Amino acid sequence: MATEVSPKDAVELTSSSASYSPDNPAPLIEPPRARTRRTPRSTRTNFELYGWLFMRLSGVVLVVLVIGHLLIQLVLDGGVTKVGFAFVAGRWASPFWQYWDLAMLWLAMLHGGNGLRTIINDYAEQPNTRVWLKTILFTAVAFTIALGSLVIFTFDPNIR
Amino acid sequence: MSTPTLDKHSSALDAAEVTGTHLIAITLRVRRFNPEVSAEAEWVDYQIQVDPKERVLDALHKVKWEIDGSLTFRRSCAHGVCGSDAMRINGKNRLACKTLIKDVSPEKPITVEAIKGMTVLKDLVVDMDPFFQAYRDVMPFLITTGNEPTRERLQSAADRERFDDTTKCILCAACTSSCPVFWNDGQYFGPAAIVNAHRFIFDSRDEGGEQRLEILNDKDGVWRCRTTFNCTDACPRGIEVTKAIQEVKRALITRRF
Amino acid sequence: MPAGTLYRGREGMWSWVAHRVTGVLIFFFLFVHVLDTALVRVSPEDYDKVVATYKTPVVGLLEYGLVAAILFHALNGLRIIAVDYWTKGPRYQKQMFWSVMGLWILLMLGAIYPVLGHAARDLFGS
Amino acid sequence: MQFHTYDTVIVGAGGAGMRAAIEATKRSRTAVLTKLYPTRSHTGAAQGGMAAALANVEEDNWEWHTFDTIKGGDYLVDQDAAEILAKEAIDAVLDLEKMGLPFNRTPEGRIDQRRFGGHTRNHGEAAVRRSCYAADRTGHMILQTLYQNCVKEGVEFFNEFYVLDQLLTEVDGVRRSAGVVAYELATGEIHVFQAKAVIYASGGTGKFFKVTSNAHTLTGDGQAAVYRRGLPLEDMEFFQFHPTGIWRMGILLTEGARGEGGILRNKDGERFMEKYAPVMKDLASRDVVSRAIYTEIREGRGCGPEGDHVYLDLTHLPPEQLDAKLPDITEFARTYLGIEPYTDPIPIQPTAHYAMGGIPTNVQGEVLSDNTTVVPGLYAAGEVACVSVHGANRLGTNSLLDINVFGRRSGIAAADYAHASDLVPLPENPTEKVEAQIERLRNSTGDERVAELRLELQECMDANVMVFRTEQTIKTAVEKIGELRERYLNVSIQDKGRRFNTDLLEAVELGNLLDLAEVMAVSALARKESRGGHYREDFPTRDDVNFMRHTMAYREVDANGAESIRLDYKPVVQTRYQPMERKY
Ligand SMILES: Cc1cc2nc3c(=O)[nH]c(=O)nc-3n(C[C@H](O)[C@H](O)[C@H](O)COP(=O)(O)OP(=O)(O)OC[C@H]3O[C@@H](n4cnc5c(N)ncnc54)[C@H](O)[C@@H]3O)c2cc1C
Ligand code: HEM
Ligand code: SF4
Ligand code: F3S
Ligand code: FES
Repeated sequence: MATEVSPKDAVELTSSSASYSPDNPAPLIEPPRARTRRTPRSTRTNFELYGWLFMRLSGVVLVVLVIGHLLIQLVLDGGVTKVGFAFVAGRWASPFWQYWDLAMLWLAMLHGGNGLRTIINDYAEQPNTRVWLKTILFTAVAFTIALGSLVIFTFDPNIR
Repeated sequence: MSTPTLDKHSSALDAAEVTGTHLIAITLRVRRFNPEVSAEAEWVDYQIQVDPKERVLDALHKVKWEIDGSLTFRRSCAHGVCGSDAMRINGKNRLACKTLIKDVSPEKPITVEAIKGMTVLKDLVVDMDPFFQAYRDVMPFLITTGNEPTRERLQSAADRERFDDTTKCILCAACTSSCPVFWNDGQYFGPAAIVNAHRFIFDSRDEGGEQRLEILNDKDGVWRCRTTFNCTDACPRGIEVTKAIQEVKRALITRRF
Repeated sequence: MPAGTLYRGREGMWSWVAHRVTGVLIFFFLFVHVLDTALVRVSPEDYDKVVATYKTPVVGLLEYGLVAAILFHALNGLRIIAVDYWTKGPRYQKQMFWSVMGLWILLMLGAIYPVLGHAARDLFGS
Repeated sequence: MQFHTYDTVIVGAGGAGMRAAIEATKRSRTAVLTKLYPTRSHTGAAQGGMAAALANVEEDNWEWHTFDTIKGGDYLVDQDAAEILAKEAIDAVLDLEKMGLPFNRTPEGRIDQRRFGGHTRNHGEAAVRRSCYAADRTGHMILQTLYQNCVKEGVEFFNEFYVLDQLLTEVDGVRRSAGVVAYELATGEIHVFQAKAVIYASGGTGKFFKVTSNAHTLTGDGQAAVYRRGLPLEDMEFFQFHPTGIWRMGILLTEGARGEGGILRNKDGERFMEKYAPVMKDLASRDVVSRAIYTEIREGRGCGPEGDHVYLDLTHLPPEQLDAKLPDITEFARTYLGIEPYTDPIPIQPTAHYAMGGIPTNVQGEVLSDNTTVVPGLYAAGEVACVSVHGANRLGTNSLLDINVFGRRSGIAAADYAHASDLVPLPENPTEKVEAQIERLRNSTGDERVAELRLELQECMDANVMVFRTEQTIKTAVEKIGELRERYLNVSIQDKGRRFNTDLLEAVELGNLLDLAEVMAVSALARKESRGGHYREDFPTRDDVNFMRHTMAYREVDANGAESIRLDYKPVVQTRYQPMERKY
């Protein structure tokens, strides 16, 4: 029977790693951040619960809003070619479309923002990095929502 | 239905059948790590002859017993009931004793490595303590109040059926270590802990459901599950793990509203 | 992360990966999109200029990609919601995933003409 | 080396160990040492059920249960112990239910019960439904439930600690238990646990057979540790061969499969058990069925090209019943044989299953150093022990019962003893023996390999001391084991490290298996009769005149250091039931 052993991709034993022995074992292969006896600390809020619910509720509403938006912008009536200042002005003349776009803006930003928050929680390793990334995210979301809302409500078709 | 989906039927197996031999030659590619030798893990190939109807565990034993005694892995029952030998075989979590060689494309090297997201102690052996810690954190025992009945507590067959699926768990960690969210930071309770909480939350005799739900409402509790279904695919006991998680989520929502 | 082979997940895992990637893409697009739309408040000329670039073939292709991302994210989002709220959802998640893919391909085929049509006309003239 | 001091130390975290731990932890400072994570223990593999005369589905009482146990054990059962077993069975089941065990339920919501081999109504009239079960995972549920309750009680576990030696110290002319020596797998460190009371619950020893339902880790470590310290082992020749193991693999298919209506058939499709046990048929006791299967095979009615197995036929049972009552075993057939049990019969053969013998104890779980003397502070329960409630052949479902009843009893007794007594001083240099053993194996440069010797041992045992035995075969086995023991002195291991050195521990375990196999064969050679699990073709009948007695095997070392086995005998306790011919 074949009993060949062929170490594949074997690591070069450097002088330091060659000195490992039963008395001087190498560090173990740790996962990135291990659960410890002290984690998790109970948070005692329903924040994650509400966040989770919000993702789903906003998702359902967004389907209507976003798909509708896409249809109008890209498909109906000549597709993207029609889009221009005049087109926008025409649409925002009606409060219905104003509120449509407003809802879309808020929901999408909050939905996407919360989604990104989850992603940051998942991948950012250092607590510091987490805080920074979330601060940036929060600022960006708040800024975008504020700017967008401002534009929709203070839009002036006669600016030209 | 409960064994993880199998790879395609093997041509090597057909060849073995035609020529009438029982044994086929396979390459077992094992990811080895021994901190007493080197800080790096490395892939090592072993060429062995096995019966395709044997288990991957048998192949590992063959290597350990005939080629290299230092190959280290856990095992006990050898038929999928003790949960010792969850490992990543051809990139998927399985029990080595429940995976037959013929079902893992033996014509190519079969890769075997430790489960992901846990500290590797040696070869295929990982540190299970954090896993059991998460299990203990959900209070996995019957909680009752009031006087004990003189005889058994009554429970209808339907109430018993309600949590049947999650009583099958053997704590093998195949699910938790297949979960992408768990790999990220290891803080997530993980599907196995939720499965064992589910087993009690939906037991009509238990009165500690509220407390368990509160524990799983944690920021590292059920809400971190992104329904990736790796756990359900990996569970050697065929437990519908994601469904159990979903039922816990819904219990939390209906409890709130 | 300890190196090793890639985890060989199935429909559930890869759909989640795609959901995440598309979600992030859409978020960043939306961010930019709000900024450019804000131009209508400042300078309609600049707005029209920006929108004009949207009508070039290259950006048209990107737009098609965006539609692909949004449609996938939306359809798969609905699948996730079904998994969460429909008792039989977890059992049929794979079937639902393939339905999502089927629907997505259909919609993307349907979107070729409306979205890419004008780009094609620009390119090949009509 | 590390020292620990506890009131009670429990060796093993299977059903017996954890049942004891739940009681002992409430009463004393307790540590549980286990070589596996508790939930990996082999109790989890038990399928069929746990017997108790609850009478939830039909008339039953504990006296009938006692009788069945005694008759099943071919009258070698100590009847006082059997009475306790049957009587306390009812509370043992109810306790488990209250701890949360999810038993299957009757339509009224009570614990459901089913038929099992050898359990009868009114002293053998017909099969009775006595086995309480949770599908075909009763052992799994028991193990999980007990572990859950250990978590609840805060039991202190030392996981992956191998107990390798028992410490005894002579105080005032009496040998007392002083503690144990354990090897920590993760670090290779040796630990001394000094304790007032020690309970062995380290399970069976089936791994000296090749075709066995036992786990790789069932290597009789507890029996060996005690035996090497000069304490006796009782009735080691009695080993149970379960009729329905998966052909060639030995994986168990529960007797519950026949309890649900499964039928054994030979190659002609004949229901051959009708010939051997007209009343109980396929549900006769295990030794009877195993012999019947081998008789069929020997007489050329075996199935398959080599005629070396028979079929377990479930095809006439409705698929819903199989799914509800036997989900795991049908899955085993699919996974390991690629067979669909709805439509195809399953090839089976008898598989080495359960050690009736073990460390002799009284009904409090106290270990005996001869026929009557108790070793103060030393206890044993579960498969490692021999109370003896199983006599020459254990009835199905009586072992899960045994581990609960006597696990509980020994837990209470040990903790109470620990309360009332002081620590016994450790012998000088307590780790000497274990250290020498480990160093010898680690430094050996011999050319024998553990796996090879183990395989030779297993093949020899399968061929010579299985279901049918004769003077000739047993002698062959004794010789072979002697030879293997010689060669064992020359084994070497490849892994010289300290961390997770399973190579080393497999060598240690092989040493235990060799010792116990020898005791088994020597005990079997001396028992010139057939009784229960021990069947001698050269002495095919039971001989109550000469052999109605328990075998007690002692290890003797002479002045030159040569080892030998001394056999002695112990009377059987008979209370109510006189030996009768055993018919099913
Ligand atoms: C496949 C199968 C099916 C069965 N079905 C049934 C059934 O239906 N009904 C029934 O009544 N009986 C059944 N039995 C028998 C019954 O399950 C066992 O006899 C019983 O579970 C033994 O329990 P235990 O606690 O004594 O040992 P185990 O559960 O085997 O536990 C042994 C423990 O000891 C520990 N240990 C061992 N050696 C050491 C050491 N050196 N140091 C430290 N710790 C050690 C192990 O880690 C383990 O925790 C079955 C047995 C098998 C194999
Ligand atoms: C069109 C309709 C949409 C639906 C139905 C939808 C649905 C969902 C759902 C259900 C989730 C939760 C996934 C989970 O918890 O595992 C989610 C996550 C997410 N969504 Fe949407 N969404 C939509 C639109 C959007 C838009 C417009 C954006 C961008 C602004 C977006 C960005 C994200 C992000 C970043 C995540 C997080 C992904 C993750 O955590 O893996 N989604 N979406
Ligand atoms: S749920 Fe399944 S995969 Fe997870 S630990 Fe339990 S048995 Fe293993
Ligand atoms: S793999 Fe993980 S993300 Fe959820 S569905 Fe399973 S726990
Ligand atoms: S060895 Fe027990 S589950 Fe594989």
